[in-house]
Amino acid sequence: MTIATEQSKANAALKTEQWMRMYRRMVMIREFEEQVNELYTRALMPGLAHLYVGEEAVAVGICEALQPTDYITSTHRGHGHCVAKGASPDRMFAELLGKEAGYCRGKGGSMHIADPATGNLGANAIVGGSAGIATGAALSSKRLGTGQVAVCFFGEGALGQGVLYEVMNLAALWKLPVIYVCENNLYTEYTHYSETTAGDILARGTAFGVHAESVDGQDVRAVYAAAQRLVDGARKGEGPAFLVCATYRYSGHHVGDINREYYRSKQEEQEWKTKRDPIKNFTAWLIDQKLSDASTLGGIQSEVRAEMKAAVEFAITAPYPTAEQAEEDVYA
Amino acid sequence: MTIATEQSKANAALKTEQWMRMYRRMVMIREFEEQVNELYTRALMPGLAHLYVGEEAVAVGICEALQPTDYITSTHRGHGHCVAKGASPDRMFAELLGKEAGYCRGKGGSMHIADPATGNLGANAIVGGSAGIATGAALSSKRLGTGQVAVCFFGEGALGQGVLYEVMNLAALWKLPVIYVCENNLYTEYTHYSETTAGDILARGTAFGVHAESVDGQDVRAVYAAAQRLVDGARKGEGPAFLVCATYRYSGHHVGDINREYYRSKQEEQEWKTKRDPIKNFTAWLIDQKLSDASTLGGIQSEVRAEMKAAVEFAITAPYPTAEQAEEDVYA
Amino acid sequence: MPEVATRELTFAQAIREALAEEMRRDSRVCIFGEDVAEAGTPFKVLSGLVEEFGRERVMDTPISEAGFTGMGVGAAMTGLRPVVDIMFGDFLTLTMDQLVNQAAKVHYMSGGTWKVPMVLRTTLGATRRSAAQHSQSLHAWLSHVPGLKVVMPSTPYDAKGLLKTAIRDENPVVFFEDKMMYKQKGPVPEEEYTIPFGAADVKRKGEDITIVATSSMVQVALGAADLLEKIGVDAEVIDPRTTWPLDEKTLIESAKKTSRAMVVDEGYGRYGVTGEIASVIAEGAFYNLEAPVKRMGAMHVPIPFSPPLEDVTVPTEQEVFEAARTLCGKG
Amino acid sequence: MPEVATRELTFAQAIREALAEEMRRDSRVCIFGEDVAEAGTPFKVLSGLVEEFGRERVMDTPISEAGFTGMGVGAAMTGLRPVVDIMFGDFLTLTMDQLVNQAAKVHYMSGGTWKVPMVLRTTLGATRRSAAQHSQSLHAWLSHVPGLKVVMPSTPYDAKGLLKTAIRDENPVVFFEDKMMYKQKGPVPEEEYTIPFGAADVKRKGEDITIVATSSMVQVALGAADLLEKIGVDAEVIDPRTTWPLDEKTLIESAKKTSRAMVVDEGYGRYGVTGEIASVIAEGAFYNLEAPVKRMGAMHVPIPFSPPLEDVTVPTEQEVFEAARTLCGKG
Ligand SMILES: Cc1ncc(C[n+]2csc(CCOP(=O)(O)OP(=O)(O)O)c2C)c(N)n1
Ligand SMILES: Cc1ncc(C[n+]2csc(CCOP(=O)(O)OP(=O)(O)O)c2C)c(N)n1
Ligand SMILES: [Mg+2]
Ligand SMILES: [Mg+2]
Repeated sequence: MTIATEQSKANAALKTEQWMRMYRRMVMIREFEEQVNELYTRALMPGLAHLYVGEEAVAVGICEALQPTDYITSTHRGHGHCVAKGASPDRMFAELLGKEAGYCRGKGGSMHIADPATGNLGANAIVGGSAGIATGAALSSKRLGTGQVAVCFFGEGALGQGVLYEVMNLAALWKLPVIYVCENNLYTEYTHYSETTAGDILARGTAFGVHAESVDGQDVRAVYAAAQRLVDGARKGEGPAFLVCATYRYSGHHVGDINREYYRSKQEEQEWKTKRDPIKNFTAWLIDQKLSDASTLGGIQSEVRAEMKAAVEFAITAPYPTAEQAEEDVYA
Repeated sequence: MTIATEQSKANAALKTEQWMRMYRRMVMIREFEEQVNELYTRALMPGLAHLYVGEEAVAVGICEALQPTDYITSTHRGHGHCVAKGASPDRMFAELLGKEAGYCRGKGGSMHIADPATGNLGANAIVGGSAGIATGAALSSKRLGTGQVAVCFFGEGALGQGVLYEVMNLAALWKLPVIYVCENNLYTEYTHYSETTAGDILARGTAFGVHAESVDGQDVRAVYAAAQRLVDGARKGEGPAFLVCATYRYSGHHVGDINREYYRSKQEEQEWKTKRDPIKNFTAWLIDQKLSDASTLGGIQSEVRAEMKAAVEFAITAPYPTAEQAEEDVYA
Repeated sequence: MPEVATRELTFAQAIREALAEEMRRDSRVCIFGEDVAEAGTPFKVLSGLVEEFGRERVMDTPISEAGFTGMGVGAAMTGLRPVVDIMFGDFLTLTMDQLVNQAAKVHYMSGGTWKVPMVLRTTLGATRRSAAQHSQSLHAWLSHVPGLKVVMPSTPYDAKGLLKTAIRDENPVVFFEDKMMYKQKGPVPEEEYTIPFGAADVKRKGEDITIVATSSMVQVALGAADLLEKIGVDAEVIDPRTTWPLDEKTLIESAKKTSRAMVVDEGYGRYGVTGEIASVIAEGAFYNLEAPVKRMGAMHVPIPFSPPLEDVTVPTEQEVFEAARTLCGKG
Repeated sequence: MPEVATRELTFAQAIREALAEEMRRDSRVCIFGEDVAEAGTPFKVLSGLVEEFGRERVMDTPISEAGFTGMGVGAAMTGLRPVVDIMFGDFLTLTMDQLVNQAAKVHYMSGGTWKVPMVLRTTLGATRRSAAQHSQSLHAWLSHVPGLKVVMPSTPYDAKGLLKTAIRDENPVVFFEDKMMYKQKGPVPEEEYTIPFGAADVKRKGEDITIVATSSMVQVALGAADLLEKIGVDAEVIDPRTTWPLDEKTLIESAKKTSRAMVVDEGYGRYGVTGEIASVIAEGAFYNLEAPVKRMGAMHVPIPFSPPLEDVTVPTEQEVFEAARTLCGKG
């Protein structure tokens, strides 16, 4: 065996490890959201939550291309981004239940999970609200020469917000290492995006000097490949990029959005779920490529489910913050 | 003589009349601004003013394509738009001096002249601040079926403001009769637009579904031709348009901006003034085409100058509002 | 309330009825905002309107709060009577330029020639477990701005009558609805009526202490008044209904009569509505007051998500009761 | 003021010196905004900084107030210490979402894990003949928002010391400069110093009446105090310097001592700073006050352009003098 073959074998092993990590992460997100929905139906969760089910390949494909020190900003539909960037489910669930052990000591809840340890600058409940923050983080990276890249996740609804274009323009002018990742899941709450989005989505990047491309957001390998390329470019100083991911949310806008027929058909939902499920299709590919097999993958699924149940248990039994804590953390 | 020739002769006469009106309007704007500058140097004017000298062809070419009932919104550099839409200089000067006879009873000043009689929805001192207003006026026109068109004038500096893209998107979605006229005079205050504007300006319209084109803003005939086409289209229900006019302001950002060498060269200024002066070039064309002659045009100039002097005199001697008027007009 | 035939309507139904009546009366009235048409907003306040009035008059917008608020200004200037829907009051942050530099100033800057008959409906209020960006009560900002009128209904009856007045007003009006109140029921007359701006409503007559309360805090104050009654304190509860114009006279006269006053408002306690109203009373009733005017507002913190934290940030019945008792020297 | 070697600097020079010193001290401090580099802003406050620190640290932006303020938040969270320049306070309307929903809440919402050490410098003040969209004093809005600190210097000395403190603070700070004051001169020590937030400064000691004045109104109040002295009224003039944190104690103690108080602020009189401060005093010094606390702010109108109109919208020396005289029963 030549050294080259050995090398390529090692590479292949590494690559397989990576695919398996991506698989696990996608399953984690799905199982996490399953639990969230259950917490909601069991009336154990305060308020509402926006599930990421169906969109797992976007967060996982992107974050796989990032270093732990790279930054992300997230949205109201943010659990997937947090998990993909490496957050631990127990502290996430604790946050969703408003417990002190949560990432934000219970102050943020589902829509505001933030975590310096994984470069997570925070989810944002203002649509488009984190575009400035992500771009500013990229400015820091450039000025301080740290080589970090910032990824700004947002739904296609944020294309309605002018601030997005303001910061894209700035990012292009200053060649900042920021990737704007648009998760086009076709709907903004209860309205199809074609009713709220004129013109051409990709052109909304290029018009402001930002390199733009689109990708099948249900294909984790495609997302990862695009992300790797764009993140590398950004890190090398080539400036910002805009990546539009075609995806779909399986559930309602939030856990309480049950009757959806007035804005989208069951058939449409069914088609995405059966034909374009990111986990199902990735599973098939892994087996087809002989990188794994059904039982291994099934095992991971069971493992993850147990992990999520334990995390939920942890959160349920964790104590609430005390009332006095309401006045803490207003000022640093 | 056939009827057709008669008709075309009448058309030609009408056309000539129109050219002469456009000429007069351009001269009016220039002479108006001349007087403003003098009021400033004589310390007769409260505050500052932003002169439109050099950009006359834009306002005149556009407004010539509009009906009196059509709407415009204007900017901090708005005198030209007001004159072109038909405002009377005496009430404009009165406004600039804060007199009660002014268009806004002295409450608005240079940056807020408004006039329902000529469809002028008002100048706006917030860069990009009138984009929503103009688009809303187009919405009224469409819903009420009045056939009015709205023109939103703005400097290329307003391309930095996100709200512009928000309303362009809406105008495209709702097919509203609004024309966004970008006066690209190369500078935003003291900074060249290339330092603040990434990507492609025209694409900033098309990306949002708005038809976009550019025109030589120093050529009043070209501006008029483009405006006519776009205004006609908008009136017929073809939706919004974005017209970028290449132009130049001869003076400083405002009357007090005298030393400009740190942001642009005297040579550059000189070149625009000598080679691309909209009045000079239009004069040459009128004479060349035998539509007029030097003495007629000179006569108009003298007439207009006298008119402006009289208007200034009127404004200087007009009374101020009384202090009690400060509390009037807050609520309708 | 006038003595006429009434029905029980929810707060949301009262709002919807006001809109429907005004839209029938005046074809220039139209609505736009996010998910206002078939969805009828996330709070379902507008359900049914698009079916009656069509998509020409009930228009879904992109998520562009600044843009479509600005369009509301322009539309109002030129013949429509738009009702702009801003889903959460927290998003007013995005509309401030359009509301404050444009809508509020157009009439004045134009020397009285242009008018902006626009209504901006939005929400306020916490305790919905929605965290810091979906729980604010930012009405103080708008009350601070000359050129705007600010309305804060506290009952279905007031909501309907005030909204109809708002739509007919020739000025920009910001209309705040407490989102926790949408399902609250109350009597609403069958017959048409409107309620003038600048007329405070005495929600409960009393002799011992004046409690001025706005919007979401009116029910809290009335609850506290019941508790106070049990300890022999007869509280007068006054709802200004509009923070601008403000009915200073009614507030001052009440405080003169009772000699003690409190102001309860769900906005932040600092630099907000309570400061203004307390000052008006402290100045107007100075020589009659037995004690300083007591102010209660939201705790000076971003609204936290966690229920036990969120619950302590907003004045409660019990807290109002206790503060009133102390103020009356019965504590 | 400490007894050290001083020079006379203008307000603008003091600001510039504070920035330059902090930029030398800490390479993370950077400035961005419109026309801040070679132009040094339209007010020329920043002239010379780009020459010393380069375009990497003094950055011209497009006209995108919301965008670059948002970038300030993100940059501050990740290691820079940005000083964001908003040319006119009126343009704060465009930044409210970034300031209020983002900057002010990041620390709290993240349970104390992220910080936003950002300074936003902007202006306030009328009488510059700039009309309604370039003359507002909107500091009350920001003072209403937990998570922000709000600074309002009234002298070159205070401007420099407070700005240095602002830059070193770990929180978002909004710093208001009166644009009419940029050329005003005053003594500034040669040596480095900072001024803590939340410490009011007694600009003039007095026994008969407390005049609390902010920013542009401090000189007006001092002028009025001179006039009052001539009729035998000894006024104490207090400048809170920061509206948040607010040094309530100093204000209340002074009012207790003098038994009469006025609050003068250039923001709108309604639902603004005067309401808060008057309420704090009316509550804290209730049993010592001989008369209601008098409030003076800008007239409740958009600021008009015409000089004779504009001049009556803002409190003047003469008006403050007369109000104080009346309050002291000498009118
Ligand atoms: C500024 C702002 N406007 C409105 C909302 C209410 N809202 C929350 S989510 C949402 C739809 C967002 O759609 P999109 O960006 O496509 O994200 P998705 O929910 O599809 O993931 C809206 C309108 C908000 N949170 N912020
Ligand atoms: C929102 C806002 N930001 C900043 C300013 C200050 N300002 C006034 S004019 C101007 C430059 C505008 O440039 P441009 O739009 O190109 O118009 P021009 O002056 O060249 O005609 C600026 C920055 C303003 N008036 N409004
Ligand atoms: Mg979506
Ligand atoms: Mg320009």
